[in-house]
Formats: sequence, structure tokens, C-alpha cells
Amino acid sequence: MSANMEPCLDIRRLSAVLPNGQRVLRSVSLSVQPGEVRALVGESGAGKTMIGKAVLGVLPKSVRVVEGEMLIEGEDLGRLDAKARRNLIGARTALIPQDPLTALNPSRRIGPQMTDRLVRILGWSGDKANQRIRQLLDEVQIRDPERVLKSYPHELSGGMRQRVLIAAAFAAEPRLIVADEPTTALDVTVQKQILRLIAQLQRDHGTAILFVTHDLGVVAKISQKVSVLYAGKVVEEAETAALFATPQHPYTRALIAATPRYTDPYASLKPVDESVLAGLATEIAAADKDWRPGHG
Amino acid sequence: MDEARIARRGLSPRLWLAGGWLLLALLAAIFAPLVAPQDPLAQDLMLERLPPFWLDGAEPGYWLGTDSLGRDLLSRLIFGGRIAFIVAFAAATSACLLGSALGLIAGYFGGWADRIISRIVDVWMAFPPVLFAILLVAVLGTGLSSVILAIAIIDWTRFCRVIRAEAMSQARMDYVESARIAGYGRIGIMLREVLPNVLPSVVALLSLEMGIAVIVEAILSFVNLSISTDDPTWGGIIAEGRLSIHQAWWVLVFPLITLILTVLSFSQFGEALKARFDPVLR
Amino acid sequence: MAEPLFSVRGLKVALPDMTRKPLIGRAPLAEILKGLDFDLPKGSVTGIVGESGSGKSTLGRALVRLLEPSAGSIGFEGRDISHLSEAELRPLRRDLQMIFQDPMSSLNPRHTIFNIIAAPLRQNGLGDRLKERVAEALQRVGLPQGFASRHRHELSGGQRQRVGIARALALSPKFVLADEIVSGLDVSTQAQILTLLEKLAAEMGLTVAFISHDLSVIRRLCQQVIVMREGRIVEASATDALFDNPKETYTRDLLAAIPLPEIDPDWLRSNAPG
Amino acid sequence: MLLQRFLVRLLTMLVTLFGVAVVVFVVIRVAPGDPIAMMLPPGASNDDIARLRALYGLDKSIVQQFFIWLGGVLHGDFGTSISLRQDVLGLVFNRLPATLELATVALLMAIAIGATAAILGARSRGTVVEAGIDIASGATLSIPDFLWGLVLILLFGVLVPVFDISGRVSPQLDLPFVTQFYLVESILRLRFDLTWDLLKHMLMPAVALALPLAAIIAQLLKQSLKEVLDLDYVVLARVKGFSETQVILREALKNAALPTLTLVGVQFTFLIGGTVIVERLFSYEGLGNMAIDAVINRDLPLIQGIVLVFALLFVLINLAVDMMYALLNPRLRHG
Repeated sequence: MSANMEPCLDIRRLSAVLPNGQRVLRSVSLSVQPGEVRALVGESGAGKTMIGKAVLGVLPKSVRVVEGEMLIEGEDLGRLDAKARRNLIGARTALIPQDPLTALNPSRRIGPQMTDRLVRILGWSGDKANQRIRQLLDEVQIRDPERVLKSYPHELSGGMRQRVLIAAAFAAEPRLIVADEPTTALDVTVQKQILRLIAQLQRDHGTAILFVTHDLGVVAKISQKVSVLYAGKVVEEAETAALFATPQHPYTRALIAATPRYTDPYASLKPVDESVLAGLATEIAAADKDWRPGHG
Repeated sequence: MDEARIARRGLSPRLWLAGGWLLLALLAAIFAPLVAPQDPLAQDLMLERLPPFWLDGAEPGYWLGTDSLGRDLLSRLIFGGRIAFIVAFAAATSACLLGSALGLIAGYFGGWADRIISRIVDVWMAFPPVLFAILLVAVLGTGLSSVILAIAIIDWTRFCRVIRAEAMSQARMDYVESARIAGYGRIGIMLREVLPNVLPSVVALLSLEMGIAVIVEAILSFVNLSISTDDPTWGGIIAEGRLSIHQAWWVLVFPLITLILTVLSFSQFGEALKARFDPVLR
Repeated sequence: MAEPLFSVRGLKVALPDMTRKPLIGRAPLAEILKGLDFDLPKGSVTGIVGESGSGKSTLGRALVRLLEPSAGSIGFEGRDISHLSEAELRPLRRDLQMIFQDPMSSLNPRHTIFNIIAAPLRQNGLGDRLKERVAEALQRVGLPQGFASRHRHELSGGQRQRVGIARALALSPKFVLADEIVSGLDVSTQAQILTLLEKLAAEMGLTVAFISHDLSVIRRLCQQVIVMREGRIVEASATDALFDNPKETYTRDLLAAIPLPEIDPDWLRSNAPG
Repeated sequence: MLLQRFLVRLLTMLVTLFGVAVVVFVVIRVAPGDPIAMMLPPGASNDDIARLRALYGLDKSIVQQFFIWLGGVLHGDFGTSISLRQDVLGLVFNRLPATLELATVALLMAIAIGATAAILGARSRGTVVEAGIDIASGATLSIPDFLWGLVLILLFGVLVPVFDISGRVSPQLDLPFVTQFYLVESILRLRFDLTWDLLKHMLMPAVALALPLAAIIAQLLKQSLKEVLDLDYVVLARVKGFSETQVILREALKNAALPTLTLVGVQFTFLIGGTVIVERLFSYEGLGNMAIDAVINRDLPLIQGIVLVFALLFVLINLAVDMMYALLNPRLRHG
């Protein structure tokens, strides 16, 4: 990954607020290089899902971006009108959502749900789209694609649905995929299969992934780089290997120590120390004190 | 939390406006003999179809004009409020007690109790309510108690349906199981865990039902089937107004405005109360 | 080994399968638990682990008799409680308590924390010195006394779960069922709740059944483990034995599927089960 | 599965209808007024009264009367109207089409207004437009059809008299119709002058009936649209590049309409129940108007017939809604 390569996703000083003025993202900067998996880890309320949604242009209406830029392959989303932005996002990115139960429309068959982007947004012929979907169903190891394509979502298991969603995400060869806690709703054995599929397709297709998760274990297994978030602020950013070997920020260290490990029960599951939380509060207060909403 | 606070601030004026109108109308009805400028029954053909005070030809003391028999409209409205409020409180409360109790039992206990109660509700819902009310009053004979009884007999299903559904969803909550773990029996759980959570809906429905009872009474008076024809009622005034609409529009307009304000106030008051009761918004 | 608190033999539970319910008549029964035999030793924490659909929560609900078994026996202190009526169970409730998975749904929004904790005390003949007892329960779980007058929505997720623990332990029961009590919490909060439960279980000499899908948590907290799959016990043994030397393939697969927070380049490539 | 569901619903429907028949029969028989006395001139002899009582079967016990009547009903014989001295079934069928046309026009209006408001509100959620729709629908909902009818009479019958406020059709017109479905027939016969006259009479009662239902549809559909619009598959559709309108129409509307549909079924029966008083208000010659006359005249057979027809209509609507729900819901279709 050479330095002069254009990043696939480049977020610069992104800040967002709620209607009451409370900041939910605090000057977040991060970039994802082509073909790399960047994990975004944090506890609930850290804003990790918010960042994924901001990139895809699907923030809730109550959240307002007040500053910062987001560039997808060098194109500034802020400079595009709504339609052009939608087209760019539709063509270059995709989403693997969290809950496979609610991520498929219950009243439509799987087939049309997988092909509609290819046909209606990207203008492919129906045959070409069908062929492509079949190829990807094969890649996610679905053995009977005909049955699956004709099914309604409720006729498939959770793991199957997540496979379908992964296949659909890779179908249009996006440059960037946002994976929003894609395995949180799954059992561990299924989770491992799904993680392996995502990693394999990511390598084969050379897609960059922004992987949102709360699970440091998953981070360790799937990503090359990590951003650790707390209260909408990036507190640490590192290569994944370096983060686990030599965590710099006290919060990262506390988080790793709190994560349970059956191999070392007494070194893990340590409650986060009060002093760490106090330190974070000071950091956040300092960041908010000098901050004025920009004009982004 | 903040959204909740904003929501509550938005609710308060609604509560005060609706409550204010209801209180005003209620006080006027209670103290009608003191408040009404004229005798509501006094006919004077010399004063027939007087317009309201701001129009030419109005007489002082007849603020909202008179009807075709020369009776003072404002006084008739004030006295009509007595019937309206008596019917509203009595009929709505009876319907509420009967319907909520049955709904709570059907929803929480389920099984046979639910099946029987639901089947009765089905039968009741297959009647057009207004026709049912007219039929009942025709059968029971006109009069205040008949009107109250008819409304209660018809409208308990409104409470039963809503409360049943809410009790059913409450019964699935973990705190119901938790109360079993704590050693409570079925009736104890129903009263301690389920009832407080359906109460806000009961209150909102009760207030709404009072408005509906006022309307049903007006409809019954309109088709001349309510209480004795001599006493002024809002529906009775409306029936007269409908007949003389081209000669004296005010005879229809003022009772209509009174009814709309009252019905709106009852429903909004109930909604606002329910929002007040919601522990998440408190 | 000491005499067990619970002695379960041939336990079967069948529940109506609503997905196959015909429009008229009853839903057919689906057997969720298919014959379980195990003991819960007094004063120890037993982990019950399994994936979704393994029947672990059904097992827990049968132990505290929220469900009635369709066959087999549940011996509690030598007495078969498997078919006791609700009324016969009431005196036993004092000793059979439960902490729920979702504190949002297990705390009634209409009641104050005081009333929530006081309810089991009142109902089990400990209604005297109520204020003192509730204060003691709050203090035990590390909540400030002022919380007694609050409602559920005024508490954070971790605080709510502390109230759930306080309610279950207020009666000083012999047995507590903890059903996935940390699965909705962040890791930092999860660590607090688990260390609290660990401490209280040891102090009060509680017998605990700890249901979880997370083997890492179970290793830290439990003295023995029961691994379940599709309504049957796959493997049951002392914790260290199970983790250091799992006998069944399924147990090994479960362990291998856990993504530990440490770099392991081969993990994704290693054979996934299933 | 669908057939089974249909048969079960049909069965419960019959039970409900039987219940209605029993209730209305019992209610009417405890009426103190004697319908026979009202039919005869004052001073009629006791013999005459007894003869008429026997003629209408009123001399037998209530249970006997009920089964005689029920047996007749099952053969399509609803008895003879006491006040109009005609076959009840013929009278009812003569009036029913007018009510059906009115209710259908009102329903279509309610759905059109309500769905438009709901989609508009969901599209512009969190803005003043949504707040405006909320307030308007809240107020509209609270005011029943009876009051809306009076307001409309004042506004468009008297203040700006553009619509007729009485009757079904202008009396001076020559009507070529053979059925009672005037509106349908006028369109089929391409007599649009008559269609216009019919609509001018129908518009205000229909609007009065439609407004509360429109408000309910607007509120419910908007609520469930907003819930659906937060679900992952809708987010996914936005990420795919579909516009907000496409997302609402293609992904959200069908799933959001399902919960609304069941309620619209119940509310439509309320709307039809509302025709009773609204028809009276606008002197519209439908079934409801006739029902009130029947009650005032204590015309027992006619009341029974009308109530039973209303009840039949209600249970049929509920059956239709239930089947539609099952058809639209793939879970039930294939379950």
C-alpha cells in the first residue's frame, strides 16, 4: 500500500450533532486504502455505526453533519447534489447490515432483492444480473441457488440470509463495503463461517472494508488496521497487530483487559478503571471546549 | 431524555386549552340557573329568530340570538350542557368499568375467558353502533337513564378491545415472570404488574369516550329519541337549526361549535393525560 | 462431593409449537428438552452453555418452575418439585430466584426501584423492616441509596442489571438462575456485573445456574459446565477439565470458533465446524 | 392453508351472525310498545288485534318466534314490513345499493386522502410538514362524521351553496335506471350528466364519512411507514442508490400497509355504521335512513332485516380484509 495511492475512503474532521446541539461525532478522521479492512471498534454510543451510516448517506434525519469532508476514491461527497451522491454511493459502495432478520424485505423474494441494484441502478440486463448473482451465491457456498432465489426471507436460516446479503454486497464489485456488525446476531460457529467468507471474498475481489464492530476478538481476526472510538472521538488508531501488542491509549488497554478470554480467565474480564473513564471525560471536555461548528 | 422533555413542553398547552374549555363548560352547566341570562324554555314569538349580538336587529340580553320560538340560544346551550355532561360522565364511566375489566381478564388470562369475551365483542361489533343506540333507546323508552344505559351497553367493546390487546402484550413481559418468581399469584400479578401499565390507555379512552357519549346523545336528540323534548339538549338545538338553516344559521352554528370544541377537548385532554402518565416522559 | 441442591433426572420439556398451530385446536407439542440428567452441587456456580435453539433457557425456566416438565423429575433439596402447583411452589419461591436477560423488560416501568426490590420481600413474609432490607440490597450491589425512588428509565443498562441482582438476592435465596445476564451489555459493564455476581455468590454461598452463550465468561465464573445442543447435554464436567481437555468434538468446535482478542493469522483458515 | 383459514373464518362468521340475530331478536321483543296497536286505527276491537298478532306470529313464545323467523330467513324470507306492508328483503335490496355506493365512494376518498397524507408525512418526517399533518389528522380524527356532516351543510350547502344537501338525485330528473346502483349504471350508460348530479348529492355525505377514516389511515400508515423506514432492508435499498420516493413505494409501502389494512377493515365497518346518521342528515335515501324510520315506527321485521344485512356486510368486510391480509403476507401464504 504505497503512500501516493488514492484512499478508497477518506474521512476528514467529521463532526455531527443532534438537534439539541450535543456532539455525536467529534472531528473524526480516518481513511481506508484500497483492498484493506479497517475495523471501527467501540462500545455502544461510541458513534461507530454513525460513521458507517454517514459514509453511505443514510444518517437518521435527527443527526446533522456540521463539519468535515468525506471522499470516496477522491470524490468529495459534499460537493455532489443528492442524486449524484446517491448514484456514486450506489455504484461504488455496498453495505453488509447487522441483522439478517430485518435486512431483507419480508414480502419480496430473494432473487429480485439481490438483482434490483444491478438492473435498476446500474442498468444491467436481467440475464447478466442473474448470472452474476448465481456466481456469487456459489462463492458464498450456497449449494441450491435456484431454491434460495425463489424463497422469501423467512424461509431461510439466519446464516443463509447473511450469506445472501454478503453475496449481494459483492455483486456489483463495489470499491468499498461497510460491514455494520455483520456477525453480532449470529451464533459463534456461524459467526466464524461468515467471517471467513467475508475475508475470502474481500481478498478475491480486492474490496476495501470498513468493518464496524464492538468485539475486539473479531477485530483481531479480520482487520489490518483499527480505529478505537469513544464518545464519537477516535482515541487510538493503529495497525491491528500493533494495537494488540502495544496498545497506546489507556482506554484501549482497559478495553482489551475487560474482554473475556477463556484461555486466560484471570487476566481478562477486568472492569474498566475509574481513572481511565475520568481521563476520557477530560479529553472529551477539552475537545468540545475549543470546538466551534465549522462551515462544512 | 431531551426529546422527551421537548415532547412534554409541547403537550402542556394542549392539556391546559382542552382542560380549560371543559372546566368552563362544566361550571356553566353546574351553575346554569345562575349563569344563563334567560329562561331556556321561555317562548316569545315577538323575539323569534333574533340574530347574535353583533348583527343588526339583535336584542340586548340575547347574546347568541333566539330560535324560531323566540327562546334564548345561549341559555339553551348552557342548560343543554347539563344533560351532555351527565351523559358523558355516567355513560363513559360505566362503559369503561365494564369494558376494561373484561378486556383485562381476556387479555391477561387468555384461554376460555378470552374466547368467550372475544366472541361477544365480535357480535357487538357487527352492529352499526348508531343504529344500535337508536334501537336501544326506542326499546328502553326515552329518558336520561335509557340514553346512559344504551351508550354503556354499546361502547364497552371500545375499552375491551384496546385493553385486551395491551394486557396481552403486557403479559409477555419479563416483569410478569419476575413477579411469579417473587411469589405473586395470577390475580396479584394482574393487579400489580399489568393494570398500572394499561391504566394510561384506560384514562385516554375514558376521556375520548366522554366526547363520544356527548355526540351519541346529540344524535339521539337529533332524531328526537333522547330525553323528554322539553328540556334543551345540544342535539335538539341542532335538529331545530338544521330545519331553519336558511332563515337563522346561528341556531345551527353555535351548538355545532360547542359540540366540536367539547369533543376535541375530551380527546385531546385524554391524549395529553396519557402522555403525562407515561413514566418515560415523566 | 456434597449433596446436590438440584438433582435432575430424565428431564423433558415440550412446548406448543406455534409455527405449526392449526387454525382450530391446539398447537402440536415440540420437545425442547429431550431427557437431561445432571446435578447442581450446593454452593457452586454451574455454567450452562449452548447456541441458540439448544434449550438452555428452557432448562433454566424449568429449574425455577416457570415451566412444567412433561417428563422426568426435578429434585430440589431431595423433594421432587417438577409437578408442584403454583400455590405449592409459593413457599419455595423464597429460595428459587432468577435474574433476567433483559433488565429493560424485567423491571416494570411503573414501579420505583424500591417497590421492585421490595416486592419479593413483601410476598415472602419479610415485609417488616422493609426500608432497611431494601437499603441493604442496594448497598450489596453497589447502588447509591437515592436510587430507591427512581424508575427504570432513569438508570443505565448496568445499573438496571444491578437492580435485577438486588431483587433476586434480597431474599437470600439458596438458588439463583442467571439467564444471559450480560449479553446485552458492553464489555466494560459486563466485567463489572460479572465480578459483582462472582463476589456475591461466594459471600452468600449461593448455588447459581449461569446460562450463557459465551464460553470465555463461563470459564471465569463457573466451577462446572454443562454444554447443550438441540435439547441434549453434549458434555458436562468440571470447568478446568472441560476447557483443558474437551472430550466431545462439538465442545472443541465451540471453543475453536471463539475469536479471542489476540492476533492469530491461522484462525480464519482453520477448519470451521458445521 | 389459505383455504383452511377461509373456512375457519367463515365458520366464526356464521357464529357471529347467529349471535347478532339472537341479540336483535331479544332486544326487540322486550320493547314495551305494541307495533300492532300502532298499525290499527284507534278503537279497533280486541279481535282485530288478536287476528293481526296471529298474522305476524306475535302470539307465540319468543323462542318459537325466533326459530320461525330464522327458518324464514334461511329461505330468504325476512317477513313483511309492518309499516310499509312490503316484503322486507325487497325493501332492503331496494335501498342497499344507495348505501353501498355512498360507502364505497367514501372509502376510496378516505384511502386516497389518508395514504397521500401518510406518504407525504413519512417523506418529510421531522419537518413542519409532518407536524402539520399530525395536528390536522389528530383534530380531524376527533370530530365524528355527524359533526362533519353539519359543518359541510353549513359551509357548502348554505354559505357557498355549490352542492345539494338533500336527497340522492335531483327530483326533476328522468331516470332511465333499471337497477338501484344509480352511480354505476349512469357511468355504464354514459349518462355523465346523471353521474355528475349523483356525485353532487353524494359528495358531502361521502366527505363527512371519509374524513375521520382518512385521518386514521394517515396516522396509522405514517406511523408504520416510519417504523419500516428505519429497518435495515430500507437502509439497504437507500445504499443501493434508490431515491426516497422509490424506497417508500417499492420497499416500505406494502409492508407498512399490512398493519394498517386490518384496522381499515374495522374502521370501514364503522364508516358504514356512520351512514345511518349521515344519510339522515342529508335525507339520502339509503338503508340507514330507512332503518331510523323503521325504529321510530317500531317495524320489527324491517328492523331485524336491516340489522342483519348490516351485520352480514360487516362480517363479509372483515372476512375480505382477513383474506387480503393473508394473501399479501408471504408468511401466511406459504406458512
